[in-house]
Amino acid sequence: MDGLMVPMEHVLVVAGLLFTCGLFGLMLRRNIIFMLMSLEVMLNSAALAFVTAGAHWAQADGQVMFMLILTVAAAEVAVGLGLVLQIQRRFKTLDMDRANRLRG
Amino acid sequence: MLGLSFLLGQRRANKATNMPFESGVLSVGSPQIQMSVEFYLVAIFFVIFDLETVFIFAWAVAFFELGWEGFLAIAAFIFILGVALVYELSTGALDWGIKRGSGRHPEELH
Amino acid sequence: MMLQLILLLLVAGVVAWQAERFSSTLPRWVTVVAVLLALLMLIANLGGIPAERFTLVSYPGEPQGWLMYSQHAWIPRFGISLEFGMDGLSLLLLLLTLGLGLVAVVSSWDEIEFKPGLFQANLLWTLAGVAGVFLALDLFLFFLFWEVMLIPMYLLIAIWGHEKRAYAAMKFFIFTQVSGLLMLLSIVVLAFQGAGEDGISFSYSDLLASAPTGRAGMLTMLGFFIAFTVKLPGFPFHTWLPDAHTQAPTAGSVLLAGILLKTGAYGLLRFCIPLFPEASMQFAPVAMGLGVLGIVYGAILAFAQSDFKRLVAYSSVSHMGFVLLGLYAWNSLALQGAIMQMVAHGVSTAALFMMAGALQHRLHTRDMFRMGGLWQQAPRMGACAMFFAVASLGLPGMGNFVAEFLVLAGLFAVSPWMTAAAALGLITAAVYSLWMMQQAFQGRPDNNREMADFGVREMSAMLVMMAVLLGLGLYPQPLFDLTQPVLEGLLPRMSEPMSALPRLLSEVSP
Amino acid sequence: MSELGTITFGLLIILAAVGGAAVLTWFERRLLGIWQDRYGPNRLGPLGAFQVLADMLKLLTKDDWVPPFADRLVFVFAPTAIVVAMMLGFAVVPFGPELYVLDINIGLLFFLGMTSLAVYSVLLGGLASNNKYALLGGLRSAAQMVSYEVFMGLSLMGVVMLTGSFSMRAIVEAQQDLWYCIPQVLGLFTFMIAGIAESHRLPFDLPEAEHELTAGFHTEYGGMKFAMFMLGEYLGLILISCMITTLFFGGWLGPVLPPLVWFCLKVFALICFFVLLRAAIPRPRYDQLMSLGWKVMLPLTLFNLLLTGAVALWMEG
Amino acid sequence: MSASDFLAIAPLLVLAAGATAVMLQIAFMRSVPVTAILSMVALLLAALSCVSAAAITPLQVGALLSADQFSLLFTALFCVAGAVTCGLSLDYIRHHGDEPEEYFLLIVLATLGAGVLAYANHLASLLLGLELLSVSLYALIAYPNRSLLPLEAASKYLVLSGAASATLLFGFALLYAGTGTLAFAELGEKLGQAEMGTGLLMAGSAMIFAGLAFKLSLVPFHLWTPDVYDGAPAPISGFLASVGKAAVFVALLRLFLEADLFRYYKLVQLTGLTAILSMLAGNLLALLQTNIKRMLAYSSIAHLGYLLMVFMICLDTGSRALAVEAAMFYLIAYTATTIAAFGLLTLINESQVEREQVQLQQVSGLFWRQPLLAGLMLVALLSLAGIPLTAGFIGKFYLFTAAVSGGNWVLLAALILGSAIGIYYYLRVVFYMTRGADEHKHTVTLSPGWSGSALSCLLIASILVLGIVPQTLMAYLRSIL
Repeated sequence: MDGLMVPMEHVLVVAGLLFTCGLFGLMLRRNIIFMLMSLEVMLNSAALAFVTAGAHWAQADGQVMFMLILTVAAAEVAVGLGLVLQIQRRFKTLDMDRANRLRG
Repeated sequence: MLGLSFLLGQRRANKATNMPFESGVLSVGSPQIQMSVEFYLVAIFFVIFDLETVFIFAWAVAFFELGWEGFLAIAAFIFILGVALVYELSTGALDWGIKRGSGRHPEELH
Repeated sequence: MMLQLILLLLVAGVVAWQAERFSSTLPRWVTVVAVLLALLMLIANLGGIPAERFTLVSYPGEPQGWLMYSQHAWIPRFGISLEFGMDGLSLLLLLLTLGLGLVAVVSSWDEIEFKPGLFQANLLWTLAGVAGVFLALDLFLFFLFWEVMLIPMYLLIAIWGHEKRAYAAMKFFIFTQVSGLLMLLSIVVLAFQGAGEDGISFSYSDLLASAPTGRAGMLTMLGFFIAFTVKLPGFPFHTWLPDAHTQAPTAGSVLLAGILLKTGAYGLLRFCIPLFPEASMQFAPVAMGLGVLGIVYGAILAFAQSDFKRLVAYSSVSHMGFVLLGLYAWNSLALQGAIMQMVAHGVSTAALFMMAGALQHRLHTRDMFRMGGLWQQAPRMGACAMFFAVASLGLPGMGNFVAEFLVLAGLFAVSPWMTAAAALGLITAAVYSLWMMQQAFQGRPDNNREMADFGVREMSAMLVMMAVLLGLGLYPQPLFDLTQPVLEGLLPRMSEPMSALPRLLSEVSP
Repeated sequence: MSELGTITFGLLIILAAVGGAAVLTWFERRLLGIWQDRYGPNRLGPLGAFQVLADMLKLLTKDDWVPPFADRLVFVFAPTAIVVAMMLGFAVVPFGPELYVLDINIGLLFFLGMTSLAVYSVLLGGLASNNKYALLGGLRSAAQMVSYEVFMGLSLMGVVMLTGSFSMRAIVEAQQDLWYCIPQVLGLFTFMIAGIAESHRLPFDLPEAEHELTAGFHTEYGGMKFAMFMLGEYLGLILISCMITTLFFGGWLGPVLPPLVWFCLKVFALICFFVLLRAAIPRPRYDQLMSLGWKVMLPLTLFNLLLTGAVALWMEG
Repeated sequence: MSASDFLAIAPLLVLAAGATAVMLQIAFMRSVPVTAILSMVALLLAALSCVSAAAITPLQVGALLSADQFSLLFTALFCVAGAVTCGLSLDYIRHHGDEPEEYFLLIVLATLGAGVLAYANHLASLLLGLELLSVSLYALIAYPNRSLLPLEAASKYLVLSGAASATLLFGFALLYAGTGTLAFAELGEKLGQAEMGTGLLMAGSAMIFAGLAFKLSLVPFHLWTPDVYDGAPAPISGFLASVGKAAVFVALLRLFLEADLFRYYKLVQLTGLTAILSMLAGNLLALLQTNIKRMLAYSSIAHLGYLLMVFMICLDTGSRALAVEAAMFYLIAYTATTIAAFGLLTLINESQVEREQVQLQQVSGLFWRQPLLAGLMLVALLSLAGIPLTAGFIGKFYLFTAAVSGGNWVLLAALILGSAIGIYYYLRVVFYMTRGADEHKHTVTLSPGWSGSALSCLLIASILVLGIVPQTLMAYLRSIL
């Protein structure tokens, strides 16, 4: 059943740690580029978890999900970068706290 | 090799050495220059298209197993990819310099 | 017929609204014609009913018990249908509604200059909603009309009201809406309680058969009770009323006091008590206590007002306390009294609000301290005011007297102690009514003031109302005849649980 | 092969590749000289062959200078990245039926991955230099590389489809009857162009176009670190030639001569061809370069895929 | 894939083909009216194709999509909503964006995403639909390029929604690790016999719930909502609030039903708690707003709270069918109503560029100057408040009925309390609209074009028809369960 060399739980823990790193990065960084990067880390940790689980069950599903997540992440980043460009041009800063004009 | 070079290399320092090299002309302005938007566009296109290729890779390996059905599916996929490419090209996303699609000069974009 | 009547009023509303495009007086005529048409329609249809039907005891829950009955499919998914039924009680209240509708139009004949078409439309829509409330037998449908009549009323206050109209309209709406939601909850619970194999039903007759008992019954009953008491208004849910009455335009106040309050009483009589005999019996002491409190509290606060309209509004709280008392005493006498009070109070208060409107229109104030000596300047007005003031305080010969007397008489059989407390209200009523007369109409007139007396239009409305009140006071028998079969149908349903009421009351009295 | 053997062989390959790259610097200049009717290096040793050694010594003794305005760590790391990536790329190349470091079932993907790593090298080098020209060069180079990388992978998919595997050995063995340069001529063409652009050889050396950008992303580089970039470029050239040989020209396959010899001969021929290209074709404008990639080559590879698929399925029945 | 498979997913295919066609059209000929009409035709065709697809359902298409009446109903709803949004923004976007054509393309794509969500009964398709929807929305929110606020709103939404997606995905991965399957139904079976630590599965489902709660902007994951709605262009706020939410809710509902996540009592209780918090907090915070968009944003939080009650009610298996039916009706009513409310904001902001006119004072006296628009707003607000004769009332009645049937008294109390608070702020808008026009200077001057007027009438009619004669829809909803 288990197609992995290491126990699945260990890898899942690593993925969880990565996810947490990303989450903290997202919350603590104020520069939108770094926020996007943290987002990527979070998405990829999920992808890692999928691949691990897929290997554990010896199924291709995990890798399929991995590819889908990659695509999704790419799309998010593509739009994100477009926004970054606009923000840089209009606000002259990438600091999200300083670009805050909406109340609340 | 780098280490060897570090050991063997001569040390010389003068004022000019420590300045950015711009063909002998003194550097003007900050190196943090505003890049042309096309570079970002290319980056974004790459990200998108490179991922699309991943799906094609997956199909290519299993090409004979998937047969005509798979072929038709990937043909549809490539068709949409092609349409996206046509769309992007026609909007002038890759035209360095004057934009064709919008009929406006790039300065207006900045 | 009943559906058509409501539709007539609704459509007439739209016509009146659009008539505004052609002339600013046209909408009024549309309203008058529509209400008269509705009255005509009602009477014409009544003519078709054999006379003996009016005296037959009508047991609720039996379609043949109604003078008129109709049912059309609507939302079978939840067993909801367009079920209407009319008995003597609904007929009486319907007549009151349409009659006061006419009064409302007349009272605001030239008060409204801003968007008169929409004003009349809202008036008509309110009437349609109230008519629906009095006629609906399906509880969902009842709730629908109950809520729907609020919107035109809200607009009447919010658009054409006085200074603090936003606050008043909002308060009115929220009070009634929230209590309405509680009622909806109760209605749904009730419907599920009686759910059979063929799904749930909201029909009155079906629900009568399946009243929950015990704690569930009490809680469900409370949902109804709160909704109706808010509308009535009973203490302590009355606080919206002085604001709404004061801020509403004259026609709005007339409708509010004359008709909308009656929907609460009607709901208690038609739904709340018959649907939950046991719970109502257990709750009766509390309800009656609230009634007494309302009478006394309303009267005292009425006395403390300087605003003419506010005074009348608080007097309504006091008067409707009698209705609450009468309903929960639940014997033939008290119930007849309560019904009489509904009609008499409707007419007398409507007249007083019309008076207040007329005064405000002429003097641009409702403050009684800034009035005084009006009788000399406008004798017809003074006379009318005097008449309705004494009617309101319950002078023998008027409908109000008969009503209050009957309630007290019926109540005495149940609880002498409460009767005594309620009678206190009668005395205070005399005080504030006469005080009002004195402040506004007696005393030295302000000579700098020019004031027109009542004209023909206003006088004729007043005279009709006076006639009605006198008629009710001197020869109330037709009204009793009309409602007696209804009460006879309702009373046995309750006779067993309610027989325990005096004992219960004696336990709580000191 | 034992583990130790693999390691030894790997080291050998690395040495050979580096040596080859070094010789190539001299060889290219000689060849260019011949084709362009001039001399090239001809002073040191026979035919100037010792020029390599001289260059090497010179580079080693140069000042190991890191600009004070640069990002130090990245500045040093960048040139090594490209060399390491290219060297790793050699790991999956089968030089003979039994001569390889790694035979993994995703060999081709591994190669593609390694070549994409090269883009980090130039981009980081350009960024770390903190110099306008270097930055522009780096960006240009990165844009160019990523543009061409998209269809580089795609152009190989025809081969993968016909073989049904990413394994390099499997691909070579599938060419017993017919080299893929025949059915996959479009693929060969596009891959070759992509390969040249990937290693930014002329005519696609826009990132380091001397006329516009002094020296592009390695403007601020000198000494051994500069040499690393150059080494990377030449390694890239050899690697691409190896790949083309493997994927399209039957790898080690060939009559009479031993497999390794065949392989080396083919690679050598290809290298000569690339040098000839450098000598013969002018450099395009940057926007022309990008248009070529996106507007011509990418659709062409996609077309190739569909064509290959349709024909292959047709013939299969 | 057989022909019937293609027919079953025809709406999605039509949408995809429509998007491709629109893209080609933009590539070769830029023209706003043509693009708009093409997009609307594609959306309406997709809605129509739902009808023909309905004949052959239910059908499982591939591993990912389940074509049944449920998915078709909502796909059709989303398509119509998308078409209405296109129509409403026709004049709006011309004033707000430089190249408005892609705007319509993005709406088609977002609708496609919503459709996929409605069809999804596999985690992969759920992910795809969700992201197609979200990514299109990021771009749509940022669309008006003459103002700074949309940009900020979009970046906020992007970052937070991306984080939510990642959380969701991680949750899926944990579930997958625990069960070895991604299909909803199989997931349910495996969960029943899972040997893996339930800790893994609990963590997984909690993360999924958190992710979806964020997308549905439920308390305490709601903080982004007012800012994003405020900054986004009005028609897109409407689309986001209606289709964006409804699609996610539909997918969530299907996930819970097919995988029978109701067996995780604690998780369901969590939804109940979230529902109560959302109802109360949403309504209370809406009270404080003078900006209509923010008010509607908070009110949408509350409405999703009402909807979420359904999960608690579903715990009672006897009431489950009724609860799902209630959710479906409520979603339809809510979609129509929300689009109407934001539609008004769209129509009154057609030519406003920098800051949209959404303060309460700015609709002062609208009733007298633009009766049609004010009527639209009035009907929408009454429907949101749940006043009879509107679709919103029937929806709320449904929830009432379901909750009573399931005996969820605490939820009902919160619902009543929330509705009570809600009435106040909805009516406040009505009051402002009925004020004398001369009381404020900063009012709106406008006249909607024919398309705006026609759509307003359509929306008013649909809300009223659903409120007055709901039986047809009710019978249909009941028949598809």
